[in-house]
Amino acid sequence: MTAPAQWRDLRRHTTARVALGRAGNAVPTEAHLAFQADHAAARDAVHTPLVIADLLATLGRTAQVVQSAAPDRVTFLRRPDLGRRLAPDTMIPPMPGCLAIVIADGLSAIAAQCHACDLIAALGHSGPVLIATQARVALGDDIGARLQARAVLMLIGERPGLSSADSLGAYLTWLPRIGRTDAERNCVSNIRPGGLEIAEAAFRLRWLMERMERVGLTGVGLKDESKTLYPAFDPQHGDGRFVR
Amino acid sequence: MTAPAQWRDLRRHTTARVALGRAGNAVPTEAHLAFQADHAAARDAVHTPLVIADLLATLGRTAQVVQSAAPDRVTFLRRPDLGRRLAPDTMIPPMPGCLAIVIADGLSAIAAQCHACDLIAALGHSGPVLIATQARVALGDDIGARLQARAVLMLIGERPGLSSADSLGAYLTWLPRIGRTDAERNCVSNIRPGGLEIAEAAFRLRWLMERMERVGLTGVGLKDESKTLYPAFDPQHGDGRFVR
Amino acid sequence: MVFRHTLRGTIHRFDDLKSLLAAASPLRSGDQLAGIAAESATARVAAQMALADLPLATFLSEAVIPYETDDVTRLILDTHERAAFSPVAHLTVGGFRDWLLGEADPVSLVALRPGLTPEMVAAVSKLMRLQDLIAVAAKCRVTSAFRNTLGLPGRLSVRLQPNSPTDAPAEIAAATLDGLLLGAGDAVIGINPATDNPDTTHRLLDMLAQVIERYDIPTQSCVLAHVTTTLRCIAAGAPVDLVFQSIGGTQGTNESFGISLALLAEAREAALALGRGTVGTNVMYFETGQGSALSAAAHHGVDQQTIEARAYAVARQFDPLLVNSVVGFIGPEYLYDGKQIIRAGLEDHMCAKLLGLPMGVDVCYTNHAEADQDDMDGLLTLLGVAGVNFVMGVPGADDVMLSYQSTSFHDSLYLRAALGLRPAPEFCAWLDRMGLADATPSVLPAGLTPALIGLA
Amino acid sequence: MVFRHTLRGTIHRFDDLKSLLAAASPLRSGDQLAGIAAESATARVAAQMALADLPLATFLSEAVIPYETDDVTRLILDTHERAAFSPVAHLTVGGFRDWLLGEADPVSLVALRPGLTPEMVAAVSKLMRLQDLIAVAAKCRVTSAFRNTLGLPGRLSVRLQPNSPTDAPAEIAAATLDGLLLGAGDAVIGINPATDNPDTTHRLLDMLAQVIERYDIPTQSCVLAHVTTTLRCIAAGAPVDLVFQSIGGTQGTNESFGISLALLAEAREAALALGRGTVGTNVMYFETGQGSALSAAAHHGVDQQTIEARAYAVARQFDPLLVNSVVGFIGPEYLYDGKQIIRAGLEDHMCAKLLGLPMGVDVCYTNHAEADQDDMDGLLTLLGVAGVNFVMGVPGADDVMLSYQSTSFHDSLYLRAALGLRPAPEFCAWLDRMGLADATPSVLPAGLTPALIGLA
Ligand code: B12
Ligand code: B12
Repeated sequence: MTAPAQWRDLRRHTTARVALGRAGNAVPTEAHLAFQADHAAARDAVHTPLVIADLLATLGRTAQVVQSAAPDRVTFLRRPDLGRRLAPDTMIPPMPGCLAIVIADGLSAIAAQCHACDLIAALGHSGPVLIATQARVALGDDIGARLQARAVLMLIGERPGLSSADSLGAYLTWLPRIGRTDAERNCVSNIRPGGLEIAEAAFRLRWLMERMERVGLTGVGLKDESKTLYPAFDPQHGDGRFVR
Repeated sequence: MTAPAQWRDLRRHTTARVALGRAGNAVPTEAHLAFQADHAAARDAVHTPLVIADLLATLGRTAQVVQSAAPDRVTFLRRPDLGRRLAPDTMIPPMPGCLAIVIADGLSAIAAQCHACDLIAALGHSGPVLIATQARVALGDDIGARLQARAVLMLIGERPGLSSADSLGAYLTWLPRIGRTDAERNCVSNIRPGGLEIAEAAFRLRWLMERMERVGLTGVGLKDESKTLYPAFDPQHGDGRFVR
Repeated sequence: MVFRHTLRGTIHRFDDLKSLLAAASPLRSGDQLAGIAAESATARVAAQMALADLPLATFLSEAVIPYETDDVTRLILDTHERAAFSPVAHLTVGGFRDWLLGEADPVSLVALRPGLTPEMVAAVSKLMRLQDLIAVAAKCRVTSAFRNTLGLPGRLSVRLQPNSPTDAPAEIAAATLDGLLLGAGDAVIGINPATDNPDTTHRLLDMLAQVIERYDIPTQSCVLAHVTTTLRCIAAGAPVDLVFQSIGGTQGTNESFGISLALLAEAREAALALGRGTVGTNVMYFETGQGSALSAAAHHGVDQQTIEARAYAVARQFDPLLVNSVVGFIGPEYLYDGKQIIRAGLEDHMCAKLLGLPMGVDVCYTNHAEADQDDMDGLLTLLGVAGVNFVMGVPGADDVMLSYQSTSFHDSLYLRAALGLRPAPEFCAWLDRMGLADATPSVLPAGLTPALIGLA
Repeated sequence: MVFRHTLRGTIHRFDDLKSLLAAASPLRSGDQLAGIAAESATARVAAQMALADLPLATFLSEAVIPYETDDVTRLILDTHERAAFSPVAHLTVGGFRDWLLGEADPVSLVALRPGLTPEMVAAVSKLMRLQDLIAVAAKCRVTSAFRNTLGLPGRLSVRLQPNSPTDAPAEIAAATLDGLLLGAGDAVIGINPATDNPDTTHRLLDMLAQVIERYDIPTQSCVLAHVTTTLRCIAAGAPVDLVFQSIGGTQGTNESFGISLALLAEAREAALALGRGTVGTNVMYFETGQGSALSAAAHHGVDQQTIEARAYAVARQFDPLLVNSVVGFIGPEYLYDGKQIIRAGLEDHMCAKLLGLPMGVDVCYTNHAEADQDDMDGLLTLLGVAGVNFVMGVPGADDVMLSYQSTSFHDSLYLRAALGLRPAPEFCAWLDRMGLADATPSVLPAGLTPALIGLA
C-alpha cells in the first residue's frame, strides 16, 4: 500500500525516508531495493581513496601530505589506534603557536575531497594546511603537537550514510597533544550541501574559534552560543511554520 | 539438574551424548563446555595434514602419491570440483584390469592415517595402492580411469565429528571413469574402533567386491546382503537384550 | 531473453532468466563455486531490480531447465494450475512480494499453492529480507498426518534422530529413550543407517515398531535407507511407516541419487498399501538441501536456491508427511558460514511452505564450516517464529554417525518454552500420560522402563 | 591471582582475573584490537572452563579495575548488597549459569539484582549460548514509567528517532509524524542533535513538547545533547522530560565523555525537580556500547563486554526510564560483522536485564561493518523473543544525520506482529483513539493533522 497523499506530502519537509507506504508491515519492494542499492554504494564510498593531486589543485596552495600509521584501508578500519598516530618517520616542521587545519579522509574521502577546500576558503584561513590519509580525528593531536600549534581543526570525512556519502565533520582542539579526549574538542558536523551549508559551518567555526582564543579551551566547557537557525515555536499559533 | 540414575544408565549403551541432565531447558554448563572443546578439536582435525612418510612406513610397500587439483586445504574446502580431479601433469602408469585402492585424506587425514593400512591388510589386497591428498571420493574415478582399473576402492577420511575425528569411509566403484555418480558406488562407512571395526568392514567389503565381480556393477543395484550383525527382535520377550 | 538494468549509470546485463536469478541471489559459496554469483553487491541489486520488474507469468513460458530434457521441469509445468494462479497472474515478482507481505492471508495462500511454481517462489524469496521470509512463512500453515497430526498452529514437532555408527539396536534404543524423556519424537523417530544391509534395516524397523508399540507412542518410525532398500524391506514384510528418500531439483540430481519419479511413486504405493497410519495417510519423508545438484554436476547453471525450490515440486507430488532441508549439512562449499546457513534455512522454509509442504529444517553445521552453536540458536529461534513444522533432535546436538551438529532435544525444549509452542496434540497427551509434560521427573515413568525395549 | 586450566594435555595460563575474562569472551574484533582476545578457540574454551569453576564471590574480593583509581569500581562495590547475593553466594560461575537457566524465576531474579555485580553477569554471559542469553533475559522483567509505563510483559516499545542533519524543526516534525503513523514513539521521541547550540536544543525541546501536547500523546521527549547542554536548557526553563547521556564503564571513559557521576546526579535532581512525569519518575536516558572504553584508551586491559556491563552499574544508580546499547553503532573495529553484533546485542540485553535495567537495543550497523539488513532482522527478532523493552524507530531504517542503519518503524511493526507484542498500554489506547491500532488509514486522522505541528 502506498501512503495517503497527505502523508506523502511529508516528503517535502525532509530527505529522510518517510511515507514509504506499507506492504503488510514491511517496506514495499521498490523502497527496499532502493535501500539495498544505497547500501552497496555507501560501502563502496568507505573504500574510495582521496585523490591528493586534485585536492591540492583545488586548494591552490602547498600543503604537507602525511599518512597515519595505518598502511592501508583494511588495516585502517580495524586499527583505529594506528589511524590516530602518524606513520613512523613522519617529519613535520614545527610552527609554534599556529592554528593548523588538517584535511583528513576519515571514513569518507569523498567528503574531504568535495567540501574541505570550500570550507577553508569560507573560513578565510591563512595558517598551515596539511592533508592526512587513513586518519582518525585524534590524528590531529599528533600533528598539532609536532607543529606545536595552539589549535588544530580537523576537517574529516564522516562515515558515509545511505543518503549521503559526502558529509564532513570539523573537530576543533585547543592545545593539541597526544592523549586529548573527545571531551576536550568541539565538533561541527554534517557539513555538506543538504546538510549544514558551508557558509553556515564556517560561521559557526569562526565563532567557536574566536571564543576558544578568548577562554583558552575547547570541549564541553565551550558551547556554540553563536545563534540558532530556528525561530522559537510559538505555542499560541498552531500554524506557525517551521523552517528547514 | 542431573538425570536420574536409571537414565544415566543409558550411557552404558551408547557413546552418544545421552542423559546430560537439564539446567532448565538447557544443557548444563559442564556438558556445554565439553561440547565447545570438542568443537574446537574437530575443527583442528579438518586441517591436520596427512603424514605420507609415516603412512608409507606403515603400509610397508611402495605406493604412488598423487594430489588433486586443489593446491591447499583452504582451496580444497571451497572447491570440491578440484578435489575430484588430479592435479595437472599427474602421470599414472596404466595397469589395465586391476583393482586399485586409494588412501585419501578427504576431510580427515587422521582417519586415513590411523586405519587405512590396517584395513588394506585385513582385506588381503595385492593390487596397486595409491595415496591421494586433498581428495574427494570422486577423485577415485579419475585415478581409476587412468589406471584402466576394473574397480577402485577409495579409503577416505570422513568429515570429523565431535566425538570421533578418525572415521574412515570406503567407497567402491566398478569401472571407474569421470562422470560416475554416487548412485553407481557402494559405501561402507564409519570404519574405526568404536564404530565399524576393521575386521567387520573388511568382511563387508570383501563380500561386496565378490558380488561386484559376479554381477559387474556397483551402486544401488548392489546391496550388502552379507549378514546382519543383529539378532531379530523377539516381540514375545520384552527383556530380549540388544547387542551393540 | 536478455535482461538489462541500469543502476547509477551502469548498465548491468544478464544473459537469460537463470543468469538473472543467479545474480539476484544473496551471496553464497555454492553459487560462487558454480561461477554464477553476482560479480558485485551493486550487480546483485541491479539483478534484483530487474527481477522485481519481471512478470510472474514469465516463469510459465520460460523454463530455467528445458522441458524436453528434465522430468522435474515437466512435472512443474504439467501440474501447474492456471486457475489457482489467477489471483497473482497480473503481478510482477516485486508486486508478488508486496502481495505476499500485504493482502495475502492463510486462506488465499492455500488456494494459491497449485498455481505457484518453484521458480516463482525462489524468485520472490531473493527480494526478501529475513523478516519477510519469516512473516510470509508464518502465514502459511501446512498440516499432515499419519499416527499424529503435525503442523497445527502453536505446535513444534521434533524428529528424534538416534543414529549409531554401527546401526546397533541398543545404542539406538538408548538414544531414543533419551529423546522421549526430553519430549522429542512426535515428527518421527527416524534413523539414518550407517550400513546398507537390508536385513539390518529390517531389524531396525522391527525395533522401532516395538518401541512405539510397547511405549504406546502416537508417532511413526522411519529408517532413512535408500528407497530401493526400503522397498525390499516392505517386500520382506517389515513394518514400514514412512518411506524416506533424499531428493533433488533436477532429473540429473535424482539420477545421481539412484532414483526416479516413477520409483518414488512406486514406493509411495507400496507404503500406502500397508495402511499403517491411524489418523492420516501421508507416508513419505523427503530430505533436500542446497548444493546437492551442483555436487552432482546436474545444476544446469541454475543457482542452488532455485534448484532447491524445484526439489519441493518433486516432494509435493507425493503428499509427504515430512520434508526437511538439511541446510548446513553438506558443507562450506555450498553455504560457507553461519550467515549463509541462516538465510538459506529461512529461504528453504518459506519456499516450501508457500508450495504447500509440511516443512521442517535440520538446523545444522559441519566442522569444516564457519559456524557454531550461536548461529544455530539464531536460526532455530527464527524458524520457530516463522512457524517451522519440525526440527531435529539429536542427543546433545552431536550426531555420532553423521558427524555433524544438529539441534539437541534440549534445543527444542528451549524453543517450545521461548515461543509457547507445544508438540503435536496426540503426542502431548502421551507426554501428559507419562508425566513428562512439564519437566523431567526424578524417577523414570513406569511406562518408559528401559527393559521394556530390551535395555537392561 | 593466576589461573590455569588443562585441556587435552595442554596447560593454559591466565595471568589474572581480567585476562581470564578476556580470554573467555567469545571472539570480537575489539578484544583483538586490545590484544587481549584468546589466542585460539581451544584457549578460549580452556578459559571458559576455568571461569566456570570460579566462585562467584571472587568478584567481591578481586576488582578488575582497582577500587582506588576508578569511581565505577567504587560504585559497584560500595552499593553491593551481601544479603541479596546470598541465594547464589555458594555458586561458581558455571553453577550460576545453571541456576539462572534452571530454578531462577522472575521473582527471585528481582530480589537478586542488588546482589549482583556487573562482572558476575558479564562472566556468566561468557559461558552462554545465544539461546541461554535469550532464555535468561526473558525471565527478567523491568518496568519503568514517566508519562507511560514501559517494559510490561507482552509489550514492545519504540524510541522514535527523527534526526535531521541540521536539527531543522520541520524535518524533525515530518519524521516524527511518520513514526507516529506507524505506531512508534512510546519509549520516547528522542532527537540526536547534530549541533551543540543550547538555543537550538531549547527550540527542539519546545517543539517536541508541542507535538506531544497538541497530538495529546502519552509519551516523553528527549534531545540527546550532552548533559551539560541539557542542564543549561533546564536552567533556561526548557521543557525537559528526560536527561540523556552516553556513559561508559570506567571513570576514564566517562571523563572522555566529559561527565562524572556527580554531574549525572546533579542532572537527575534537576530533571526530577521539573516534575513533568505523570505516571512515574524515571527521568534518565542512557546509551552505552561495547568499545567506547577502548576507543577512549580507558579500558585497563579489561574486555569490552565486561566494561559494557560495568556501564550498567553506572546506569542503575540513577533509576533510568530507558537504557540502550547502540550495539553496532561504533563500527567494525569493535564488533566486526553481523555475527559479532548479534551476539553482543543479546549479551548486553541480558546483562542489563539481570542488573535490573529497562533495557532496549539499537539494532544497527554502519557502512564500514560487515553486516546487512538480514543480520538486523535476525538480531531484532531474537531480542523480541528475549523480551527487549524497546528498539529504535528511524524512517526507512536510514538515519540521515548519524549515518548508520538502525531499525525502521516498519521493523517494529513486523516484530510486534510476529510475536504478538503491543506498545505500552497508555500509548496503545492513544493509537486506538487515533484509529491507528491495526493498519494505516487511507486518510490521516484529524487528531494528527500535519498543520497542528506547524507542517503546512
Ligand atoms: C555428506 C553426506 C551426504 C550428502 C552428500 C552431499 C555432498 N555433495 O557432499 C547427501 C546429503 C547428498 C547425501 C545423500 C545420501 N546419502 Co549420504 N552421507 C553423507 C555423510 C554424512 C558424509 C560423507 C563424507 O564425509 N564423505 C567424505 C568426503 C571427503 O567425500 P566427498 O567426496 O566430499 O563426498 C561424497 C560422498 O560423501 C558421497 N556420498 C554421500 N552419501 C553417499 C551415500 C552413498 C551410498 C554413496 C555411494 C556415496 C555417498 O557424496 C559426496 C559427493 O560425491 C555420510 C556419513 C559419514 N559419516 O561419512 C553419509 C552416508 C555416506 N550417506 C548415506 C546414505 C544412505 C545416503 C543416501 C543414499 C540417503 C538416501 N536414502 O537417499 C543419499 C544418496 C546418496 C547418493 N547415492 O548419492 C549412508 C551410506 C550407507 C551405506 N553404507 O551405503 C551414510 C554412511 C550415512 C547416512 N545414512 O547418511 N549424503
Ligand atoms: C560515532 C559517533 C560517536 C561514538 C564515538 C565512538 C568512537 N570511538 O568512534 C560515541 C557513541 C561514543 C559517541 C558519543 C558522543 N557523541 Co557522537 N557521534 C558519532 C558519529 C555518529 C560519527 C562520527 C564519525 O563518523 N567520525 C569520523 C571518524 C573518522 O572519526 P573517528 O576518529 O573514528 O571518531 C571520533 C569522533 O567521532 C569522536 N566523537 C564522536 N562523537 C563526538 C562528539 C563530540 C562532541 C566530539 C568532540 C567528538 C566526538 O569520537 C571518535 C573517537 O575519537 C557523529 C555523527 C556524524 N555523522 O559524524 C556523532 C556526533 C559527532 N556525536 C555527537 C554527540 C553529541 C555525542 C555525545 C556528546 C552524546 C552525549 N550526550 O553523550 C557523546 C560524547 C562524545 C564525547 N565527548 O566523547 C554529536 C556532536 C554534536 C556537536 N556538534 O557537538 C554528533 C555530530 C551527532 C550525535 N548527536 O551523535 N559519538
